[in-house]
Amino acid sequence: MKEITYLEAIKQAMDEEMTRDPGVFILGEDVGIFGGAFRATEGFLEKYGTWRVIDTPLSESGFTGAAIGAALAGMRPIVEMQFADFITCSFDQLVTVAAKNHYRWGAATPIVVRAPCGGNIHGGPFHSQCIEGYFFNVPGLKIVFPSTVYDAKGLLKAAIRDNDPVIYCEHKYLYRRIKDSIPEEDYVVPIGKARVALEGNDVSVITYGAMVYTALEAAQRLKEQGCSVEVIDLRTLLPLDNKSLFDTVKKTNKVVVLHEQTKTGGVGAEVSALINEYCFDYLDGPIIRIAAPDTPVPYSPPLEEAFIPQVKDVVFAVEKLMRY
Amino acid sequence: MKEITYLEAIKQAMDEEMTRDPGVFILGEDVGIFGGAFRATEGFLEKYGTWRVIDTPLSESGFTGAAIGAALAGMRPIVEMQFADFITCSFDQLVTVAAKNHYRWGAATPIVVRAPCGGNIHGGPFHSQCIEGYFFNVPGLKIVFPSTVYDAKGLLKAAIRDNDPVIYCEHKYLYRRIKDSIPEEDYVVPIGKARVALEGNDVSVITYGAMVYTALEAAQRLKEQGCSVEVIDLRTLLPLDNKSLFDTVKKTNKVVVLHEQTKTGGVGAEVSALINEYCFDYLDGPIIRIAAPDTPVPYSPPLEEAFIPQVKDVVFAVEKLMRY
Amino acid sequence: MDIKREDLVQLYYYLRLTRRLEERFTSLYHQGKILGGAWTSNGTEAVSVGYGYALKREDIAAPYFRDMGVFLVRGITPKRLMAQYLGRKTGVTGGKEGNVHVGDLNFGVIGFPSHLADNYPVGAGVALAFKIRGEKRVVAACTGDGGTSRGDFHEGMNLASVRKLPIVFICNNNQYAYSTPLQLQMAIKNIADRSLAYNIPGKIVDGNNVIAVYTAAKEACEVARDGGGPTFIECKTMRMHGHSEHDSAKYVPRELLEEWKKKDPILHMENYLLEGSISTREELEDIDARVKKEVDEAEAFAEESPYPDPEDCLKGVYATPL
Amino acid sequence: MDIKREDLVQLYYYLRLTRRLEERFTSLYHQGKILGGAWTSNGTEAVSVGYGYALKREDIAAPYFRDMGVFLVRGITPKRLMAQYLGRKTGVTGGKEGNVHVGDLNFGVIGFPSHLADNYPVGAGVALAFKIRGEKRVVAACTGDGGTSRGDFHEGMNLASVRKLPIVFICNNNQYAYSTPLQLQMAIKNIADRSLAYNIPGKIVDGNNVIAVYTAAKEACEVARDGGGPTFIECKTMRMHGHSEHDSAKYVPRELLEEWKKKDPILHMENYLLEGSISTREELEDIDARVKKEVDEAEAFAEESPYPDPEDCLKGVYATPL
Ligand SMILES: Cc1ncc(C[n+]2csc(CCOP(=O)(O)OP(=O)(O)O)c2C)c(N)n1
Ligand SMILES: Cc1ncc(C[n+]2csc(CCOP(=O)(O)OP(=O)(O)O)c2C)c(N)n1
Ligand SMILES: [Mg+2]
Ligand SMILES: [Mg+2]
Repeated sequence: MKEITYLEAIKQAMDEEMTRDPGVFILGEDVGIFGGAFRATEGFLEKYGTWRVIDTPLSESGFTGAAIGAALAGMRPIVEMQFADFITCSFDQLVTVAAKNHYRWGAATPIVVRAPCGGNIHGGPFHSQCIEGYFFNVPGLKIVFPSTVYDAKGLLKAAIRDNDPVIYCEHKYLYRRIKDSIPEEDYVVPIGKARVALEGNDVSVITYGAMVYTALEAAQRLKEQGCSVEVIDLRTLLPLDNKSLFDTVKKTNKVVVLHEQTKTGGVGAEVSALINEYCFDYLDGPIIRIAAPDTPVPYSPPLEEAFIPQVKDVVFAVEKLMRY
Repeated sequence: MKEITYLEAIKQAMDEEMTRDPGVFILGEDVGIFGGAFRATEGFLEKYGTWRVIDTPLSESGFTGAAIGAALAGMRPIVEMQFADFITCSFDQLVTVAAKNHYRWGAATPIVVRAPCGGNIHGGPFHSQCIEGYFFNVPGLKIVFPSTVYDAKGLLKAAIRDNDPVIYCEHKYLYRRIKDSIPEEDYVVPIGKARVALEGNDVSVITYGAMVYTALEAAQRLKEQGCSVEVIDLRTLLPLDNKSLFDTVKKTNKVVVLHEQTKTGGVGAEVSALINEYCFDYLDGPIIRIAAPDTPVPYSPPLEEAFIPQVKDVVFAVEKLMRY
Repeated sequence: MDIKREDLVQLYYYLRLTRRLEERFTSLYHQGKILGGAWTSNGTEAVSVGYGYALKREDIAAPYFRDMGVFLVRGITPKRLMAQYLGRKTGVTGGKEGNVHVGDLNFGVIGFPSHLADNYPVGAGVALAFKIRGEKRVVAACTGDGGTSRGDFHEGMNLASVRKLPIVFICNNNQYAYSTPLQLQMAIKNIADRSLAYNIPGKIVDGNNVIAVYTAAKEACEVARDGGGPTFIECKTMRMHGHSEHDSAKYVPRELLEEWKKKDPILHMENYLLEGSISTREELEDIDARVKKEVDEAEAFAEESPYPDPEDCLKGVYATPL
Repeated sequence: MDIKREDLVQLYYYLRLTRRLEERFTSLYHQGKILGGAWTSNGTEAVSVGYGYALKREDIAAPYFRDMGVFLVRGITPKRLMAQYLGRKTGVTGGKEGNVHVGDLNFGVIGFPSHLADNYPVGAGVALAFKIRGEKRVVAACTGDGGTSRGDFHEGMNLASVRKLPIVFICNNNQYAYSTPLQLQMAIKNIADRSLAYNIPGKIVDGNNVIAVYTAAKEACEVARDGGGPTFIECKTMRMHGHSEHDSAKYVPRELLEEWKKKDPILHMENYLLEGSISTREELEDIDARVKKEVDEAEAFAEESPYPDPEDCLKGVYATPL
């Protein structure tokens, strides 16, 4: 089995689903002629034609709305945001229309919105954001965020086959930086299931996205100090996999929550609150959140480095908990 | 001193600020000729003219953007959303432009966005939402949510005079239902400060908006059972007043967080996470969150009642904590 | 266009039904039986009936909130609509939604999401699906004059025009957006001129003449069905009630209402049918009696229907729950 | 319009400065010194220089990301811009923002927020402030052809037209939005036609002719200043580089580039100045030498400038911190 990148996994998932199901199509800016700003749809136009790989006018609300309409009419559209940051322009369509269709009047809206997100690429405030926080308080949406090549493919396939609107966060930093060999056969990674990225006994680090690698690196360092860290990769952010959260807490009794999204109102707050509410008696120390500070994502390298949670921050938090 | 309503307090705040400062003006749908869907600006058009009380085309993004531009040019616009629910249409302008101007390039954006929100008025999914969750993960914004007549006026004045974009959540259910007599002199309620709505010793109920009354009623019932509840009214949601939170926890050691906003990713999650992180050793039991379920706001009365947190839910949670 | 007698009579029936049903909503609202709010299309019924009737069974409508006629024409019964307004389990949305927020794909009707003009891109997307699949189906999306100022109007129209999608965009220009008159909404005289920005043909029709609306919509549907792309139809009419039934609309000059009252769409159609000897006074009275009965029965049905169970609140958030 | 010699020479100077400065950005980007990305206005400099120069000191510009000329014309120095691109503390935004995301109200320049056309309503708001205060000031807001498909374009234009606000809307029509050609963006031939939807005069100018852009913008400014309301100016030009400096733009036909290359705005202005004996080869060479020196100095300044301190990351979120 050949190793492929995270980006290639995304591409394969779309390609295979488009071949499997004629209802699947792609729309967004520059997805056709150009093959996408990150080349996720390279060659698709030639393969599937201008009606299934649609270069849209620059209009996120319009093409997201159109995806919703097409979904209501029985299609399974994949919307590509050129950068996740531009999803603010389609907030209304996603929150007002897509998220509430099924509850309000019983109509399923099977769309996938691919959101290339995250920093560490010197993109500045508008090409680096994590956007899960905008949608995390919106019932009716699902949000997934793969960290591995395997999950990137399996979760995207699951998202495409799912009957609800799914925001698929893909981390730009991982696109070409991680590689893995994955099964040739068709598989999906079920939405709603977290994953144990590393087994451990002393402290749980609960995280997702590119921060999984930060957690793993911290775990490696801590191992040298004799501390056994369990790393949980959430994979699905909405709805959260409570059971996996509670299982790890019951095992380690100490929790660090780590994410690249800004701290206040982040996914980590919910994770912390859930654990507190349902596993209080298992907690041997406070739940420490490590997240980006409450600022936009700055551009200049020293600032961006200060913004993005670092391995040393995780090590520091775990050490603090170990002393607790 | 004459008693006035919550709505009248809002009106007075705007009126006085417009008289005090020629830079203050109002724009939105039907704020002029009609005096606003809820009559918050009745008589303003006659008093201040068509250039300071602006009936806009139906275009939330456009007039919010225009408010931002006017603010950059030295004005202090107040934007009225007809219902908070329509703020989804101006999400991009608020999150992309207003929230980040100052950090990105040092320009203050003193706008106030009035968002008539909340349920219990049979408004259904699009005329009942609490919208603070959409903006709670957005650094650069401030969010306030008064529950009393006094605060409605004082916080709105503070918001108008503040140099940052402030989302002012006003609860429609309270508009004409609560009355109070307030000082005739000019006063402000500082942004960023919570309030002890009721002193107590056994359990803290941390809440805001219309739920303050639910908490107070629950406290009343619990008092009869000999339980002393402290009710904290957050007033400012972003940024949170951590000190007030921690003070009450250190006093009572038991916490219920209550809000009308849906649970997952709500303000309550952050409150819980903060307390857990910084007051862990003071906690004598789990932090229980009472919030609306993760659904849109349903229309039919039995459904809406099931949706909105009730006094009995608070009583139940406090009782549970008392047994802990 | 030649219109069959039975179609003309049906158009009259739907106008009447829309009017009477909404009048009943108004009175139930004032009795406190419809909670929250009630909006009617009073005076503008010819728009929704006309364009609704122009669609074929397999077509889809993305109506806005003054399109009661569309629901009725497409076969959603007065009973289910009444139960919807009264928040009952038997309502179109089982109590989840209220009043005009009706959608049912079994009848080819997309639920209106309050936020005006959101349905323009959504409608374009339905049309896109038809085009991708090579189906000869059409979608009609409607908004008010107010809605044409929203960004989604622009993005929906533009997308549809670039891809020549089979869609008919309708605008119910009833002179006001709530209290806001046209001249505070736009600097153009005819909303149809908005379509110049997209190279979409912009038609203006008498929105109080159901035959005119029907004919224009029907023609536009056929153009769209044949691959000719979108049409925009501005229906000039007048909102005769307040914005909602609690609004006395003092901001509307009385003379304006007087003037438009003479052009009442039902009256207009009645005269047309009688003067052209297409129908008889008797037949029309029969229709009205039938309509009244339907509305009475609908009310009785709704009143007898149960409310949803509180637990229903938690159901249906996801199509695929986890 | 009569343009003074010194203004003509200045226009040439700014064209040259814009080109050379951006060429330096390109080369620093390829050296890995500018991180993230670099966008230039190569081939379209006459647009930003032309409309920027048309503004008075007290006016305000809300540029988009191919408007380097505006920054320069309004007095933001190459040094500060270079430091901005290199992420230094001495950059216009102190390292918080990158590259073209420049704003400084001291120079009447509103920071561009990436999201195209967001600055159209924002610009309208600036104009609204002028109007409310009765000031005789004007704002110019610019976007690309791509940006005109966004809802905010529509909402900004519409609002400005209803209130006759003192604003000049500029569109840099450089034929492409990233890889997307005009015909996939809109069904109209001239973007200026978009303005028909608002009863705003829509002008078309040769975007490679700085005098034409300047003249049209200047006239529109005076109309706006005198209460005549907005104008929309479509500047037809061609993006001669890739979308950003990493993009080879293979999707652009070579012949198209060849054709436009002949119309290079600097060449055009050079010929105009020389053929009309307004300037001499010597003077233009002097200007170019001065420009080169400025760019060299800017680079040296930026390279020597410190990076911001990590702690700066936490500063400046609020104007009024709590
Ligand atoms: C995006 C949005 N903003 C605000 C509202 C609140 N609102 C409901 S109806 C209305 C006026 C609508 O005017 P128009 O489009 O002309 O339709 P009409 O009511 O006249 O039929 C407004 C402002 C809304 N529904 N959607
Ligand atoms: C709302 C939004 N969506 C997507 C992008 C990503 N993007 C950056 S530039 C660009 C193309 C812009 O085209 P145009 O407006 O013609 O400007 P040009 O680059 O040609 O000058 C796109 C899609 C963006 N900046 N804003
Ligand atoms: Mg109207
Ligand atoms: Mg372009």
